[in-house]
Amino acid sequence: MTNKINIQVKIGKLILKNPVMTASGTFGYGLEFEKFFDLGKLGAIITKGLSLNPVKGNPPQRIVETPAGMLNAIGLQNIGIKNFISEKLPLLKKYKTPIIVNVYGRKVDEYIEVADILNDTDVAGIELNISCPNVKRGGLQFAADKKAVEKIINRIRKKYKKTIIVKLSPNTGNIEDMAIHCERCGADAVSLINTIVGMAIDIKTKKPVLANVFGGLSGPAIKPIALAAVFKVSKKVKIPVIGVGGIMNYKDALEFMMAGATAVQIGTANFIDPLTCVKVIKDLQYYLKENKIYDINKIIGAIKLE
Amino acid sequence: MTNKINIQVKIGKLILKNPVMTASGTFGYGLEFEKFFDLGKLGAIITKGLSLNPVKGNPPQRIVETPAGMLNAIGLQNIGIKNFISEKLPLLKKYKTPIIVNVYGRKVDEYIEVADILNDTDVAGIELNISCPNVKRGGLQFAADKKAVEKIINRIRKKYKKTIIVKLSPNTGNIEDMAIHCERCGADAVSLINTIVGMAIDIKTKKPVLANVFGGLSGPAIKPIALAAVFKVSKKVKIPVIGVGGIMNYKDALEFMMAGATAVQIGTANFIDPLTCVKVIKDLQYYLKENKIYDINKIIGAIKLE
Amino acid sequence: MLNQGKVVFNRKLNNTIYYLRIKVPISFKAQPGQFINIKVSDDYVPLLRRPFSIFNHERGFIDILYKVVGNGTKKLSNKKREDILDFIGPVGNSYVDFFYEDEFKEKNIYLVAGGTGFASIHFFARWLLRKKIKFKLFYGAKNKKEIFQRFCKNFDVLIATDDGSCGKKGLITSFINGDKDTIIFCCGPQTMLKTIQSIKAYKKIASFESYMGCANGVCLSCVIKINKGKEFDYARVCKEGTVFDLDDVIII
Amino acid sequence: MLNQGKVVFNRKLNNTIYYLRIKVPISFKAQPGQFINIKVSDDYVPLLRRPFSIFNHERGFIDILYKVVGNGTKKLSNKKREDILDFIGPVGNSYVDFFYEDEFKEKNIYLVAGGTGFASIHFFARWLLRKKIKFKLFYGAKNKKEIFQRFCKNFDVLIATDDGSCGKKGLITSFINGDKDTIIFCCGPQTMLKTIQSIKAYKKIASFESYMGCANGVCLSCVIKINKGKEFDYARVCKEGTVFDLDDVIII
Ligand SMILES: Cc1cc2nc3c(=O)[nH]c(=O)nc-3n(C[C@H](O)[C@H](O)[C@H](O)COP(=O)(O)OP(=O)(O)OC[C@H]3O[C@@H](n4cnc5c(N)ncnc54)[C@H](O)[C@@H]3O)c2cc1C
Ligand SMILES: Cc1cc2nc3c(=O)[nH]c(=O)nc-3n(C[C@H](O)[C@H](O)[C@H](O)COP(=O)(O)OP(=O)(O)OC[C@H]3O[C@@H](n4cnc5c(N)ncnc54)[C@H](O)[C@@H]3O)c2cc1C
Ligand SMILES: Cc1cc2nc3c(=O)[nH]c(=O)nc-3n(C[C@H](O)[C@H](O)[C@H](O)COP(=O)(O)O)c2cc1C
Ligand SMILES: Cc1cc2nc3c(=O)[nH]c(=O)nc-3n(C[C@H](O)[C@H](O)[C@H](O)COP(=O)(O)O)c2cc1C
Ligand code: FES
Ligand code: FES
Repeated sequence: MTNKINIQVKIGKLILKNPVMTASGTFGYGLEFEKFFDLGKLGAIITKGLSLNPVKGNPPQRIVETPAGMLNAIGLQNIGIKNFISEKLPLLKKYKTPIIVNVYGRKVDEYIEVADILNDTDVAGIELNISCPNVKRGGLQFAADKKAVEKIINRIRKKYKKTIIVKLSPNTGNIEDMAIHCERCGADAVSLINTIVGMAIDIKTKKPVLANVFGGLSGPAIKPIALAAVFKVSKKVKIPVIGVGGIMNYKDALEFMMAGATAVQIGTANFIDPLTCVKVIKDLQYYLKENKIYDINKIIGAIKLE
Repeated sequence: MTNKINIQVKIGKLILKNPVMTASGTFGYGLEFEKFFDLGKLGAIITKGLSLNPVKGNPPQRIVETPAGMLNAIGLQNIGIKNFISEKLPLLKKYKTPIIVNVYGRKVDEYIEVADILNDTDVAGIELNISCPNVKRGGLQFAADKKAVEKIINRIRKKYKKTIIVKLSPNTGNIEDMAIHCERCGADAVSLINTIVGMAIDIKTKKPVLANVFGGLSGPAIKPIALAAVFKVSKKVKIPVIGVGGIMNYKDALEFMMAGATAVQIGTANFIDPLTCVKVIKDLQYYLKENKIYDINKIIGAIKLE
Repeated sequence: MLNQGKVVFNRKLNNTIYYLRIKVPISFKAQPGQFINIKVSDDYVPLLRRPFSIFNHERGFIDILYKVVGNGTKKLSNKKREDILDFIGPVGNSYVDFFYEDEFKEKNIYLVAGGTGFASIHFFARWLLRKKIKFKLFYGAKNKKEIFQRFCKNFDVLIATDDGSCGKKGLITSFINGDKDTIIFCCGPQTMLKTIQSIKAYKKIASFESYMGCANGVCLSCVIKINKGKEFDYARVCKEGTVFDLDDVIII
Repeated sequence: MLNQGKVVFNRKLNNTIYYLRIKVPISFKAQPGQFINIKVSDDYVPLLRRPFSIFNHERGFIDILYKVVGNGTKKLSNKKREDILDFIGPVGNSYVDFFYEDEFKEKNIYLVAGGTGFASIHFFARWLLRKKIKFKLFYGAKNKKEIFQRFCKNFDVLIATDDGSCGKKGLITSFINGDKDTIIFCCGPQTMLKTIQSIKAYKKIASFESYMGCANGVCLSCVIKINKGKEFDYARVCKEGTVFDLDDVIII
């Protein structure tokens, strides 16, 4: 019975065996989850944001819990793209799960250099993080800068043959406009939303709780905002939209798919229950079966208006 | 002892006996709370958004709870400014609390007409709601339209002698830019944030939970976002900033004041505990006493960086 | 209005339905049709209070009868004897506001309860009983488990269940024959109320439920549509209601 | 790694400190210095798990000793016998990884515990005891109430409290005289660890706490600074730690 149910979805040229991906920064480089489940079950693994060279990140305190959410200001600590390729990628190859590298650059050129390096590997795609709210120095808010985004996508598109996803944020500018812009520039898909700029103050010390002052809000608290963004953007672009923000279970995932998302990413939930992704995949299958829906693609954008 | 502690703050020409206001739309026209406490204790009462003529509002379902928050799409149902003045205002006069009328217009002219009408009353000020995410028809997102905002403030400023507050949202455009813009145009203060656009889908019916599809997110979930907005805007403008978003107790209020808010508004919390405002006022006094801070103005912007 | 009371008991009656008694001051007074708005959690999840009809009220206590449908009611079901419950109420108007003893003297009074709508109807039935006013109770639910006969001992009651496991089989509304001398008081799912709209009667009075933010008349979330000639008005279930003249209401 | 266990008891030891025992499968193995990351709520508030050192572990159970400081620990304190606790662990490295029996033979082994830092030190003390390795325990806290002498019966222990209500009066660190033959294992507030950095010793090994998101090495939230010549590196307390060579750590 389950065999007859199709849960494959397509993101650009990339076929995913199911629509569940891990959200960047919440799944490390994947390997830490080997002890919890078979990584081969995932639709895709999106790595922690990688830059050309290793980045130390922000000083601690780097996170703080907020009502039904959390703020993080990791500051994109990462081992650098080359170390990733030499140390992590070989260990990930054995899983039949596409690896998508989340890329962060301080300058336009850095994105392009990283993409160039990835061209020679067998990662399945790149996700361009142009919307991280947590980098102070050089932390260009590309998310509001259409020209920079155009440059990045155009130049990568020229050489890079595989899937390009652009990750958007609701922090600056109009997310629908930016999504349309990314589509025009040649992106294969957009993923949204990245975390939302937030802050917390310790009233005892009068200091910001996070050393970086600002952090990005994630978790269930932001789900309604993410869902509205996905719904709006899905109506405006033809390329697939990947929904992310506060997904904790298959019901949340369904909301995003009904709103128009072709796939979903699960972030903060991985911290709370490391099995969230596999549970969502299983539960989605069960839901489809129960409701006699034999193709998950029928759920995408299935929202009924009026 | 308590007598020696000053908790007065100033918003433009307006002196508030304490910095705690009710947020528009969560306190009706004030009178419904008479049974819970003496309205004379409040720093200010901000009314439900009023327009020139009565407005029916959106069809139900109008609200839905979300993790640590709620979405509302009331659609600005209100009795119209004239009914407010004839029916409600006389009953509010006996309290020594400034009444601030939250004004909503479908067009630029409507704001001005309502302000003109208020000029002849003894309301203490107006709060221009240019950022409501819940009005479909004619629901101009003034929050992103600098020219319209300029027109509204300029023309009201010319005639209107009392305090003008402009309520901003993080939904569109850059909230700091807009705050600076409002200051230049002659606003006495800005209040932020209004609710954030969000959405929920009922996966059983596949329909949006709210008849209006979108709603505004409020409550503790948005506190970190509101706090970051208040902190950023406070650094950019000289006029007072009024902090609103997810304040549930005096600790939250302190965070906003430390971030730079001169006063705070309490919204969703009124639904959960109708005594929230008076509790916050009392607890703030207690906090000041305990910490030997004899003037609440010393808390404003008291955040320590580095 | 803002009240606190100790839980006397919180009994599980079947898989999902609980019977909760709260000790209240002797000065506490409530009328049938009114409800209370309970703080079910000290946390921000669930955030809002939850409204429940008063199922029974006598000097010094109130009872509610509730079904666990989501997180809020689940939280409520975890309350234990001696726990303190914070609630607002009584809220809303009452069936009694629509009850004119003289006018109704020669009429047949029907009470119709569907599902947990039984709660407020039960309180009203006890009120009528105490006043020695005759009535007939129509009581419908999904199945036997959701029918609480123990609370109907002193009533003239007709029961119907969807599956016939208790009383008649079918919708309770299909067993009501109204006429110009019938007065109906009802509470239950909107579909039931809609059906009752088409039953002939002298008067039909219904208590409504809706999604509530404040239960204090200020958030304007709980509105239903009220006929006003060609137009309509929104009325707040928590303030103008919960009890309305059923013919005035536009049920969608 | 993902585990579930039943609460055996959850005793209140004083105003704020609790002693919790969880039944675990006999196959469960943990080392002193390791911790578990407990899901304290089924709701989204608190959202994240909460980390606690293993205070004691024998075949079939683990104990933790925790202080109620906020909402998460309050939730934990409400758990009752037979409740099922969902936890991840054991997580992190161990004091044992830094214990070289031969090398340490002729040295004085000092264990230093401050406040709830006593939890992991206690587990390590029991480990040493079982191995018949001699050590001296320095145990400091605010006052008598926060000192748990009942768990120190078999140890050679020196106690100090801020107010002198139990043992010596003053900071526990002021009673430690180190020398080149002293080996210190410690756990407690950062200020205590910082003071210990300036005590002379052959080796100083410390277990650290920090604000954790995942306790699984992926979120990079729990980092502390590690000396690396002129540079520094961030190390994850949940992965490279919690136990570090104290001299390597830059405490701010
Ligand atoms: C005036 C009034 C009186 C009521 N009296 C009773 C009663 O006596 N006994 C009883 O069992 N229930 C009663 N209800 C319904 C009860 O309030 C809801 O079932 C409860 O609030 C659901 O909370 P939850 O957190 O468990 O569910 P949620 O997780 O919030 O929601 C679960 C489901 O319940 C629905 N729901 C949520 N709120 C309401 C609501 N206010 N009305 C109807 N459906 C809702 C949601 O749409 C959803 O489908 C009454 C409601 C009102 C407005
Ligand atoms: C590896 C490790 C082992 C620990 N072992 C123990 C133990 O054996 N016994 C014990 O009582 N406590 C221990 N803690 C601390 C314990 O995890 C925190 O006290 C707890 O998470 C606070 O949760 P809360 O929701 O009650 O407080 P919150 O409301 O989250 O916070 C209240 C206060 O506690 C602080 N806090 C929050 N999280 C931590 C944290 N991870 N570390 C230190 N302070 C924190 C906050 O900054 C705040 O000031 C340990 C922490 C770590 C990282
Ligand atoms: C600790 C943490 C680190 C993150 N790091 C990255 C990152 O490196 N690159 C990126 O594009 N997004 C990053 N994100 C954002 C997530 O991928 C995701 O967009 C966001 O958390 C919302 O989803 P969630 O609510 O499911 O967590 C990070 C999020 C968290 C919580
Ligand atoms: C039910 C509801 C109705 C509201 N109506 C208005 C309104 O009429 N005008 C306005 O400017 N803001 C309105 N708001 C926004 C609030 O004033 C406030 O900005 C927002 O709710 C955030 O604060 P909170 O988290 O404390 O609720 C409304 C909010 C709610 C929840
Ligand atoms: S529930 Fe708020 S007005 Fe009725
Ligand atoms: S807590 Fe996430 S890396 Fe240590």
